[in-house]
Amino acid sequence: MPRVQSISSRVRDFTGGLDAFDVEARTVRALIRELDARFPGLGELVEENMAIAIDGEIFQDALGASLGEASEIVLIPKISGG
Amino acid sequence: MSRVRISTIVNGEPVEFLGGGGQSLLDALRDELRLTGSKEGCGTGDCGACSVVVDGRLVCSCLMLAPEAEGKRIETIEGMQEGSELHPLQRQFLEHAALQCGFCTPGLLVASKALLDRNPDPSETEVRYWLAGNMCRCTGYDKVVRAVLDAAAELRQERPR
Amino acid sequence: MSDGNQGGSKLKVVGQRPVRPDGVDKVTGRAMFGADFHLPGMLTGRIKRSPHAHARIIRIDTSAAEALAGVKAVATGADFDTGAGGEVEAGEGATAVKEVAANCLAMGKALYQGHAVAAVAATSPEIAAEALDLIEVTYEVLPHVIDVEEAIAANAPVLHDDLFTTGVTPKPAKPSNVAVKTVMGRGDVPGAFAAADVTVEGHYSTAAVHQGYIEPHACVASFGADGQSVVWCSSQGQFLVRALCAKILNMPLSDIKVIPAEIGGGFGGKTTVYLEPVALALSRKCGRPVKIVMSREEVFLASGPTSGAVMDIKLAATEAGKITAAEMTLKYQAGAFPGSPVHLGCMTAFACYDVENLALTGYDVVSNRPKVAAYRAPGAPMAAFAVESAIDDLAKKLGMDPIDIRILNGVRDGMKTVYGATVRSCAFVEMLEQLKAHPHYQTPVAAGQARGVAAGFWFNIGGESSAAVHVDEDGGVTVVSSNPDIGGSRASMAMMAAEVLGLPIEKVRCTVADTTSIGFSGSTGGSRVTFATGMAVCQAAEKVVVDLKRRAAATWECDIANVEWRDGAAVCTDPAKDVKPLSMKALASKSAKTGGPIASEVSINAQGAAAGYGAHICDLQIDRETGRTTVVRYTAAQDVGRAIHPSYVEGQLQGGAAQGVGWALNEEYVYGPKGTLDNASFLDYRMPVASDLPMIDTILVETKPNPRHPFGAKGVGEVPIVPPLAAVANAVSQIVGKRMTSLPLSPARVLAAMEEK
Amino acid sequence: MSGVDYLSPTTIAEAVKALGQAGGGARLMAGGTDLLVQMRGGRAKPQTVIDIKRIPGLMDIRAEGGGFVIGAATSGAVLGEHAALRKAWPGIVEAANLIGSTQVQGRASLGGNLCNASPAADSVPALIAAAAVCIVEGSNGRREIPVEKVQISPGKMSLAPDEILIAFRLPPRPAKSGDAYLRLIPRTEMDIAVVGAGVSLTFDASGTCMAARVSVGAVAPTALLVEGAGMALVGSKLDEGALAKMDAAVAAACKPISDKRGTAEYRTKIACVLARRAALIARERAGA
Repeated sequence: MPRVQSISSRVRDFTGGLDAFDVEARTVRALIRELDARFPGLGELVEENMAIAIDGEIFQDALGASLGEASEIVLIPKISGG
Repeated sequence: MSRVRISTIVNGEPVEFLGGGGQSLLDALRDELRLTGSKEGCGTGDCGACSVVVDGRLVCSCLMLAPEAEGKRIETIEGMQEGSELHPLQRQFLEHAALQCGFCTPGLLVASKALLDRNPDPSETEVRYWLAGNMCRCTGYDKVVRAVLDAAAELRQERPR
Repeated sequence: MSDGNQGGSKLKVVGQRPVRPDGVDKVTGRAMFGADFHLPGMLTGRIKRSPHAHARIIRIDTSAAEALAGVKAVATGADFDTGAGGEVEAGEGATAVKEVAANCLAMGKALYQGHAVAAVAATSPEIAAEALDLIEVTYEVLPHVIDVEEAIAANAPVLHDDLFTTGVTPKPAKPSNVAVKTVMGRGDVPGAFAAADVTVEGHYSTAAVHQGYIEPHACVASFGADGQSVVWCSSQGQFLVRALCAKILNMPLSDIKVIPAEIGGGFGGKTTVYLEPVALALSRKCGRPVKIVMSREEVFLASGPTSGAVMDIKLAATEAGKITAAEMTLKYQAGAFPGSPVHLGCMTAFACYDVENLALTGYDVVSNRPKVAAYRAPGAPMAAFAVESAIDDLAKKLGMDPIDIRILNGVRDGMKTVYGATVRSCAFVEMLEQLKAHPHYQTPVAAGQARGVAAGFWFNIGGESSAAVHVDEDGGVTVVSSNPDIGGSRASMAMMAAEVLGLPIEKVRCTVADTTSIGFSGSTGGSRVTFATGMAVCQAAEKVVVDLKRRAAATWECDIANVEWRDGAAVCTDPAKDVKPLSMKALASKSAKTGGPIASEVSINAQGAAAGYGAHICDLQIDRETGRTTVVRYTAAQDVGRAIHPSYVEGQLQGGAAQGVGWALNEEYVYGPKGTLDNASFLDYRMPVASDLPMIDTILVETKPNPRHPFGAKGVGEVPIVPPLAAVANAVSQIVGKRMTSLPLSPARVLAAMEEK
Repeated sequence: MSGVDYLSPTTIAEAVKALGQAGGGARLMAGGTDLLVQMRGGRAKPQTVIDIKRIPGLMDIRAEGGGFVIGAATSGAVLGEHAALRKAWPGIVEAANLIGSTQVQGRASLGGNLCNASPAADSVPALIAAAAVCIVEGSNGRREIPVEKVQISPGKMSLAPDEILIAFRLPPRPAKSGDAYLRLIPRTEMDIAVVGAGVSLTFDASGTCMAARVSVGAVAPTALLVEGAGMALVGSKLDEGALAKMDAAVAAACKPISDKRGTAEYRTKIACVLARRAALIARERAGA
């Protein structure tokens, strides 16, 4: 089952302080649905306002990406810059 | 409002315009004559983006009143190119990539030309101190100083003394 | 990508140093910056600003100003209609629209000295100034707080009644000035500290500093009677300005055309709006174009700066110098609204190093200062100041060379960062080795001087970009970029297109399009343009090549597989055909007969940006009687992937280093007891001038091109400002004989430290 | 600012009359490098600006009575190009040339620097050390006053409302004399002095100091003539004992404030450092 970690404080507000949990999903779309089911509103936050690192690569827009059985997913704030 | 008629020579051309008594030369150049090459970075004489030459002296046009220009000869960035040819300083700035955003560039060029007009062979230190009143936030000055030194060398070759 | 990441040796244009396409305009005064536009009937807009650091706005009486002859419109925050609000991607990440609006024109409260409270548009600057004096604002002055630690304290005046700390469980019952608590880490930090051979720790602080672009914010807005409006402005993103104006004024995006002016520096500070919605609101009220230009004082009071920071750090290491654990707390000023880059500080702090056990805690803290804006590698320089100082302490303690300890701990491909990314195509270690071998480092430190070394990191990003390539009928090419050119990007766009098309650079011109003339693009920032927009340019050029080959194949009546594109011409490889190559010019002149105009536009969401790493060496000396520091030699090295136009890459390194030296030595926001800014001018906000700096030597490390970019480019703009703070401070600390922990290292501070010793 | 009337009289009498008529609503302008900044920032709101640069004698340098007379509106750039002045009074010229950038040098004058009445004016300590005298003219005629008596507090001067500073008179220079001015700024250029120190010394043939004037700036409401500091040096060969006495006198005279440019403690310390260094440079220049 893919492992989801977060380094975002906004995620923590949805998860009641949880920074890591497992989610059964094979695509990012499924992941977002699953997040919304477990933590209402979190999926939307992730879809709209967050970047996702999947197995070490950061995606600013990862909706189409697929996930493996042991994928490591990190929810991170979107990165911009100067 | 007390606007007065002001007669000057700008980049070799006689020019007349109406300017306010308290208007800066910079505002007059930009707003009345539409010579917008001189820039306002601070309005207090600290950045040099508005540098022009008045009767042979390098000054900040933001620190001069428009009516003071009466009867004076003013040189701005718009007059630096010679006909269709760039001045060697302009060319060296381009070749050295001595500009990034380009906002401070007109002031730097006018000030550099004023330096080379009176000192054709400045040292790096002399260039740096002469240009201390021309702030550039993009380049760290390295390429600017090199461009001025190379332009000086080029001009010395062109016009041997 | 046809042959992704082409080898350097085959390249003809990329890697050269041609004159930039917009160069002549910029050296002759013809380039039009934000304040250079003039429209018939244009009015002058001016903004009335709060004299107080913190005050409730009881009433704004605009009647006398409106009655003044020549005044055509007066606006307040009530003229904004942010509707549902929402968020917009700005320089430091997602930004709440309502807060951007309330920063442009205050709603209910003035939160810092200089906060805009009302605006006028009048027929002359003098009338506008007089009208400002006639606007009567009744304030209830409130207690203010400037310092970040004081703002966190329990009894601090609270700026926002509805601000509850995010990231704390359970949700706090009381509002506070701490907007966000960020926590990240890994491993067993207490265990690693218990097992450590050596530890170092320190308490560090940096001052708020301004981006210091020389061009003040400027715009012209013209609202049409049918709602269709035009905004001319200098910004880092015309699409961002459009989005924010539309949301703040509740207008459809398609009714706003934003024309990007040349931009006189931004460094992140022009990734938001201050004036544009105000000018557009005024224009909407009176139907005439309105121009607003900030004074330098307004720039300092009400735009920009980046956060001052307070940081505590502890490192654990083995005797051999391997860092085993780090613990760090970062408190960053956000200014009047939430949104400091503290999360980026946490993410970047140890990104150069392989540290198994990490615990990072960040606090985003509001206080009565202008809202921070992105500044070059937002959040990273302050964090790096603490980290690189602590590593310097560790090297001293262990008697190690400062470059060696960084090589020992440096990240290599395949390692994991704390924020989830895996390190790849990273030349951090090679870069340090090149720096160590450089003549600067090999030259012994001169008597009376000291040498500091420090490293730095930035993510670099990709994201949404659009570009078009148009082939003219004579075979020349125009590249249409979607990003304002802040430091020579037209040159790199044209060069990449020329390379793909096999043309000499003189045949390729580049223009920056307005919001109606090219597809969407993210802003110029995050060191993304050469990477992401460059990728779009390459793809558009490659599509053009395919089209040209197709037309040549049709002309020759051969299979397209038998057509190659070489040096700007189609070549037939079918041995059965005896035909001469068809040049770009020949194909272009026949375009009408072969399918019509030759052009291509590409819009992408660029993936695969590679991070950037830098390391700097600074030699300096100090006047022991006055504490004044003079930088005497400086070298900056960076992992750049491949330099498209090396001169402009060097320029990024040199400019970033100069800004960082200013940050280290003299730049700071100085507040008086009433919470007002004491040094809102270039006279007293002391940025480096030409005589303050030596030449800045550069090393462009190109051993690891980014395989995800057609030519191997990595972003280069942000990294160079990260190392200098500690590079300078590490050298100063050696001369002083004790660790210097607070920036700036002003003469008085350095002298006091030398005397304390 | 366009409501402002601009006058450029060509005689002193005309200027004095205009100044008197304006009744406090006028400001005199020489180089304008302070006045225009104040007008722009709203700190000065004159109805009339009287430009004195077209008055003959206000823009030149004349050798007179063995010394020099410098027109009050003469720019720093012109001072820097005057070889004889530079030779006789290098400290005054270097002080004037430290004011602002090259661009500011093209306009800024000694008269403007003094009449802006800032305690941090660079040229003022050098002029005080040189025992320079101001030539002033108003409706009551012409008078001369020492430079150190002109400023009475920040922004305030001892001149009558219709008096105009016309010129500075520098005394004849004895043999074996030298002056120097040093200031401390955080950058190399463009800053206002955190502290400034001007020293003028005359030695006898044996290298003993015969006359000494020491002045410090930015350490009190006005630039100070520190008589005790000069007295400490007279009769000495600038040995450590004499310099230490000078330090003590300078430190005792300093009454600085702490502000964005420096703390009081730092200013006092640096005033001593700079006075010492300036004294040694002045000695070097005197050839003693």
